[in-house]
Amino acid sequence: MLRRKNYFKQLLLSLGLVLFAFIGLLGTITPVHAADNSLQRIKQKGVIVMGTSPDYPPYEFITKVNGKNKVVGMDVQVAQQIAKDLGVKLEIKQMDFDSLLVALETHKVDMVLSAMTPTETRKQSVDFSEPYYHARQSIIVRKQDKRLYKNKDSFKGKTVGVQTGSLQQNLANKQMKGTKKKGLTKVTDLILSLETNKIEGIVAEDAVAQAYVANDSRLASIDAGFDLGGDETGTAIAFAKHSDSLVNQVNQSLDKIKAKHLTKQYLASAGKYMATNTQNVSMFHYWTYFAKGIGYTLLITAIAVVIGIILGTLFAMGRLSKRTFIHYPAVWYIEFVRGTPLMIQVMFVYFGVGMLWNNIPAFFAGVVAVALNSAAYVAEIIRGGIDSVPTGQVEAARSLGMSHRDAMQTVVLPQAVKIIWPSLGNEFISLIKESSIVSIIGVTDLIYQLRAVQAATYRGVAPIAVAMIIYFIITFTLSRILNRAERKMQHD
Amino acid sequence: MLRRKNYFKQLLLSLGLVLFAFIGLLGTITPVHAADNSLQRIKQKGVIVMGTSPDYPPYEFITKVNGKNKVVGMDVQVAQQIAKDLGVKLEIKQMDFDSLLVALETHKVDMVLSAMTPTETRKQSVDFSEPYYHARQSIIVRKQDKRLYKNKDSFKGKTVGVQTGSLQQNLANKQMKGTKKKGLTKVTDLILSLETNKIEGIVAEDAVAQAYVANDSRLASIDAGFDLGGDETGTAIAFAKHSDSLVNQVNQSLDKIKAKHLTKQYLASAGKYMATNTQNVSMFHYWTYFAKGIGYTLLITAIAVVIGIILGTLFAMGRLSKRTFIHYPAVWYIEFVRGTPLMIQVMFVYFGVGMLWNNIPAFFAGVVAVALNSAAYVAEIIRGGIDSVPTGQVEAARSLGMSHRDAMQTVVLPQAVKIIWPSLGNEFISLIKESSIVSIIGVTDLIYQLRAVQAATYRGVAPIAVAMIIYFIITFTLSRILNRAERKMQHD
Amino acid sequence: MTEMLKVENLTKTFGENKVLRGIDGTVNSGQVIVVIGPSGGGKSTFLRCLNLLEKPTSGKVSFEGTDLTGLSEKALDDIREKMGMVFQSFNLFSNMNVLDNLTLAPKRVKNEAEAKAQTHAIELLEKVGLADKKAAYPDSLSGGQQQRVAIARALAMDPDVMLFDEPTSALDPEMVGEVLKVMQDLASDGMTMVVVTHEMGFARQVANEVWFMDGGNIAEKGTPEQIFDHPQNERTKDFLSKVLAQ
Amino acid sequence: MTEMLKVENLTKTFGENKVLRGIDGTVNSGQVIVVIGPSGGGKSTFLRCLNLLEKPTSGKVSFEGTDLTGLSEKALDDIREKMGMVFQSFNLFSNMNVLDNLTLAPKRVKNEAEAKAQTHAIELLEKVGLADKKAAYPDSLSGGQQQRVAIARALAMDPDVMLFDEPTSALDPEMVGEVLKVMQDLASDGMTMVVVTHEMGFARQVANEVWFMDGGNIAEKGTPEQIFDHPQNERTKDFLSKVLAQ
Ligand SMILES: Nc1ncnc2c1ncn2[C@@H]1O[C@H](COP(=O)(O)OP(=O)(O)OP(=O)(O)O)[C@@H](O)[C@H]1O
Ligand SMILES: Nc1ncnc2c1ncn2[C@@H]1O[C@H](COP(=O)(O)OP(=O)(O)OP(=O)(O)O)[C@@H](O)[C@H]1O
Ligand SMILES: [Mg+2]
Ligand SMILES: [Mg+2]
Repeated sequence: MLRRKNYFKQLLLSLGLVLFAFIGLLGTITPVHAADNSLQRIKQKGVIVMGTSPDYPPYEFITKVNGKNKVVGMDVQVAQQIAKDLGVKLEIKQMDFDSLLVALETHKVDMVLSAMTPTETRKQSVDFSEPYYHARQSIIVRKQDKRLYKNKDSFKGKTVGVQTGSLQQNLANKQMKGTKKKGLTKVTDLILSLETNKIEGIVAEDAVAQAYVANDSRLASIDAGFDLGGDETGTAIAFAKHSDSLVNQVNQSLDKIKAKHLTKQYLASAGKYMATNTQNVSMFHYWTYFAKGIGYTLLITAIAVVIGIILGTLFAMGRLSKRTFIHYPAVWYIEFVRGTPLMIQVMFVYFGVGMLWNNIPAFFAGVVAVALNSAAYVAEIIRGGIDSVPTGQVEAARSLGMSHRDAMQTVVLPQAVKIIWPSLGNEFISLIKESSIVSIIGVTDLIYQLRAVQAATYRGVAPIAVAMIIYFIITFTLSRILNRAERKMQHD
Repeated sequence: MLRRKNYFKQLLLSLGLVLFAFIGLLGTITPVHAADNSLQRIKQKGVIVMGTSPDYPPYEFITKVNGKNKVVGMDVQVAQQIAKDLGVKLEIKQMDFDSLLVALETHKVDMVLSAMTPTETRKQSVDFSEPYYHARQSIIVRKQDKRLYKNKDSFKGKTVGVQTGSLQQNLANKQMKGTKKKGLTKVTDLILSLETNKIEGIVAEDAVAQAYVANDSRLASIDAGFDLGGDETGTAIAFAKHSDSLVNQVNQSLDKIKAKHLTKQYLASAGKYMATNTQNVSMFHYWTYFAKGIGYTLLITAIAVVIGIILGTLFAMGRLSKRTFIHYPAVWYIEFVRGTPLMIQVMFVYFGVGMLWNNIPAFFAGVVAVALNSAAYVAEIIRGGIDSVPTGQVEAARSLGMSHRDAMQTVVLPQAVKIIWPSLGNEFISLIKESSIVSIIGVTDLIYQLRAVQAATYRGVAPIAVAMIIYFIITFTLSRILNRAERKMQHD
Repeated sequence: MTEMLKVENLTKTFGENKVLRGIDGTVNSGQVIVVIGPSGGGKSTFLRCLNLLEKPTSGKVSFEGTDLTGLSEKALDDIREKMGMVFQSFNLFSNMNVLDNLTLAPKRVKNEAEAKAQTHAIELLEKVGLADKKAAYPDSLSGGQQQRVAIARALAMDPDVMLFDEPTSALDPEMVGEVLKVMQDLASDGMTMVVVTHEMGFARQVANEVWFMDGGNIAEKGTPEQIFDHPQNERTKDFLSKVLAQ
Repeated sequence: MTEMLKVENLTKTFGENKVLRGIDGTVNSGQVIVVIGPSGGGKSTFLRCLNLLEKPTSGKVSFEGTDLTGLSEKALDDIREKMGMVFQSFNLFSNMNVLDNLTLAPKRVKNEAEAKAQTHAIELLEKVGLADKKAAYPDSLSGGQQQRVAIARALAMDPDVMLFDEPTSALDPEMVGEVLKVMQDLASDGMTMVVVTHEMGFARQVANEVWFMDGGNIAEKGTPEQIFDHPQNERTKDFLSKVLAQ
């Protein structure tokens, strides 16, 4: 949480007076650089330009509204209130966080709201309003349990969830000693765990907690009450230097916002945007996610099957060969691959082969692993197909004077192909399912996308169910098509 | 990183003078509470007691040395240096972080080294030495690439790795705009990605970076050079109030440590402990990990197979039943389960069923999911076995006046069992492989343990290879045993 | 000469395929009926309709005066007890030895005591010349031996009628004789029998009546002499010319 | 009467199992040899040793003066061209229609032109009475038709000798005649033939010599009259009594 710097509350409080006296002293020495016409300029323009880097929900972020990208978030609502109070229109300029202060100094923007902490360094180049929001740590709980818990100390003997590697994990480890912690990577998984009673609470930054609570009527949040060592985080609005009149005016708006506790509302509505109205829209809303996942899943499977058939044919030939230096490697390969889980093969290819070969992309590694796996199974299917052609067929061919090779090519293989193709179809169908494992190395297949939908909707089970049904529809449809094709072939 | 609080460097620098003047002023008013005999007391005792909460590597943590638990880490080495300089012995007391300061005030311990940040709140109740370590952010790179990079800005257009949800991710997102970030959950995976050239650097806290670098000769680290907004983190030693003489003496030791850059050495040796000498020991060292994983894998599989056979028999009977209200549900269940990936079934049971039933443990959920999955396949095996008993057998029985039920029990089922048991054996073997998927919900199976070994050894591929071979040995051995048993049965 | 089996206008259809197109016939007690005819003519289906292993599409099948077509499965089980059946593919229970094959149904269906069932079984095995094989499993027997056990197994239920569906056509030629011998003995003992077979010699010697089936109909019926020496129907003539040519 | 095939002290062992124990015999050009004997006696194995589909364990097999046992696979391919073989289970190439079954080997082995191969094939199909089935696939033919196609297929290579392994024992009785008829015609045309069969009528009518095989030996050889009417060997007598009894 870098933007909103911690500072020593105690220090500031105790030194507040001295500081102001000191600054006042400096102030008498410092020359007044320019006349302060900042407020006047804005009113003349009739518009106030806000600079922001919209990649920090719930403060500011981009969402699709009626198909168009729009910057939303708490900061935007604060700015809207300010513009309203000033009687001007609000214009939003997006830029990199790094460029925001430069844009202020060069008057490209009039103010910056971007979850920015008023650090001393920054204060040297820009003016700040009063902080309008202080991030706190909260604990998300189930609504019906809210009255059971007061603060972090109410969770003794229970389990709380924390995001692995987060500030909150650290806090909980240190200050919730009698409480078991369950670390998961994704906040959505934590929410899910909470709703399924696996944990009793989730330690999260207040803004995040607010967003989730606003979005899910089964949740509530309480103040964690951590001892933050006297530190606090605050967010303020930055203005160009010497904008006292504007700053003063804005501070009045901020006072109003604080008095009315509007930030809470703002966070709630930002949370709603974050969730893109998941409460009421169905999973259909996310069909692009699922469609993309299906696409990748089918693509991976199709490529893997094609490679698998080519390699599998080679391995089958190898295994059927009488030359030991071809036969045994083929046997070993087939047996080893069939004797180990695909999951570990995917890991091995991604990390192991990636060691020899720079920059192996996850998609490529996933396809290769699935294809290499499939090759072993296809090899056995092909061998089985060849074996299942009655030996009488070869003998008849040999008795006519045809060579072994000729008999294989003209009589055995064409029949074997007809025998094995339903099995190859089944292999394709089972690869559709098996390929789900590549999601562990980050390939954006259907499973990966379902997790993305979980993250976007704050709902755990619905996306799982949808993906499950999609898988079923795909495999079921394909196997029906296969069966029909097979029956048709038999009738021909 | 809560313990080491951020504070405003700039603020402190600019206000330093004023602050000291102010404190000096207060000092003249404040009465001197007690005589300072702190240094003298230590020297008389001949021992200095250090309090610490050893759960924060590389600062302090517990490791096994010659089979005994021992507190090690940078802080311990700092304390040893101090004890040596004082000419006394060092005694270490472990306690909760929360109890440390109370222990100081009640003189249970003489000093506290526990990666503690000297916050103002704490300063009200204890004295602090000068900070002896300042955490910085570093970037871990491959040793041979070290000269290519100066700081964070050298990575423009490249990819760096960050731990998902970490402070470092936030930093990199904000201040390394032209650089692609790859987020992974585990530092070990990041290290692996780095060594396999998937990423060019890893942003990590300096202490962590040092530990890894010390442990792996292929790595080096450079200062990230992040703009920390004028903040810094520092770690200092806490003493009981009014221990000026002791503090002064200790500060001298700290000056020496700083002058000689000893913390760097300390971190390196802490890193070695963290890695438990992985550089030279083989994977055999971790056989307990693998053994535990094998145990869980076999246990999950065995339980799942037993449940699978019981349920599978029921489903097979259901599918063979002529009553539609039994037949169709069985068909639907079997087809649906066989049409969806086990991975998604595991997720569904863990989260979905967990929703209805409080506190479903991961192991239980994993076993249930695998068993429910297996049941569908076993049902088809059983049905296949029954189907493959020649219809003539039933007809012969019926023609003798036996009922359908009687014919099934005395003639068909005994023959079916003989036919299916090799298939059930194969199902067991393939479940050993498939059960690897339960690792995604945190069941400590072989795959999970291999990741634990990766984490402990900082080696990526070796544990994968070892686990792969273990899987192969298990499945290969079992299938040989099965084949032999099958052949023996056929001869009987 | 009481009526044992009576079939009236029996038809059987598999999907679109009319396999039996209205069969009429009577089997009197003590009679041996031999059914001959080309492959696919419906002989097996007809035989299987007699003990309702196959459910007739229409028509009546009466056994000892009872119409079987309306009976429940349970009632049918009681009827089937009295109608032994021998299959082309033997169908011995492969999970049991010879003795158990013979005693299973008497014990389970007639609730016979183990000892009684065994004594009876051994008597029957002696009759078919296989008393020494009582502990053998079906797999270890020759085809001829298996078929003789199958006959003994059917006899163990003391049936009133025996149905044979090509009992020798899966056998090596030198084993055909031993099976036909057993059947001949059975006929001499007065057993009522319906036999589907291609063994014309057997038919000539043993049959009281020969039915020629073709295309789902009984095309011709008569004594062996009538059928073999003076066939009236064209198809009968054609069939016999082919089969007897060799 | 030149020597076409000559077998000297032929033995064949499968693992521990001595299947052929030293066979001697000569087949002269134009002769029809019928091999009879009980199941498992080694008849099929003997036949398969003649064209080296089965590699003899010891002994000599000479075809038109050449000893085959020492030849390479390639040389054997050229020899097998001249020895047609007909199997119990027909073994028509099920992925090809009748015409392709007949033309495949002439085209690929003898490099005959498509047109020539087809003309020859159709001639042969007419000979076996199946010219109208040239476009049919094996699956759609009756057993008798399949076996006649198989004979035509072997003839398409213009073999010097034809080997038959129980060509009629997988057939329904009424189809046996049509196949035996084709074989009889072939014999009348002067084809050298070695026929394993249980059709004693055929043996009597067509064979120049009957060999009785049992337990891996040729127990008795002679004209059909000698073997069928005056068998000398005890096992021959026993076998014939069983087979001819019916
Ligand atoms: N269960 C069945 N389902 C569908 N068709 C059947 C079934 N059983 C027999 N048929 C058909 O009924 C017809 C007569 O069959 P059936 O077995 O009664 O003839 P068959 O006279 O016994 O012949 P064969 O001498 O070959 O045993 C055949 O066309 C066969 O395909
Ligand atoms: N490929 C083989 N491997 C092992 N044993 C074999 C093989 N082929 C045949 N045999 C054995 O050789 C013996 C003779 O078999 P063969 O098929 O030659 O007898 P047959 O006289 O043709 O009998 P049938 O009349 O049943 O066809 C049998 O015991 C058989 O089990
Ligand atoms: Mg039949
Ligand atoms: Mg044979």
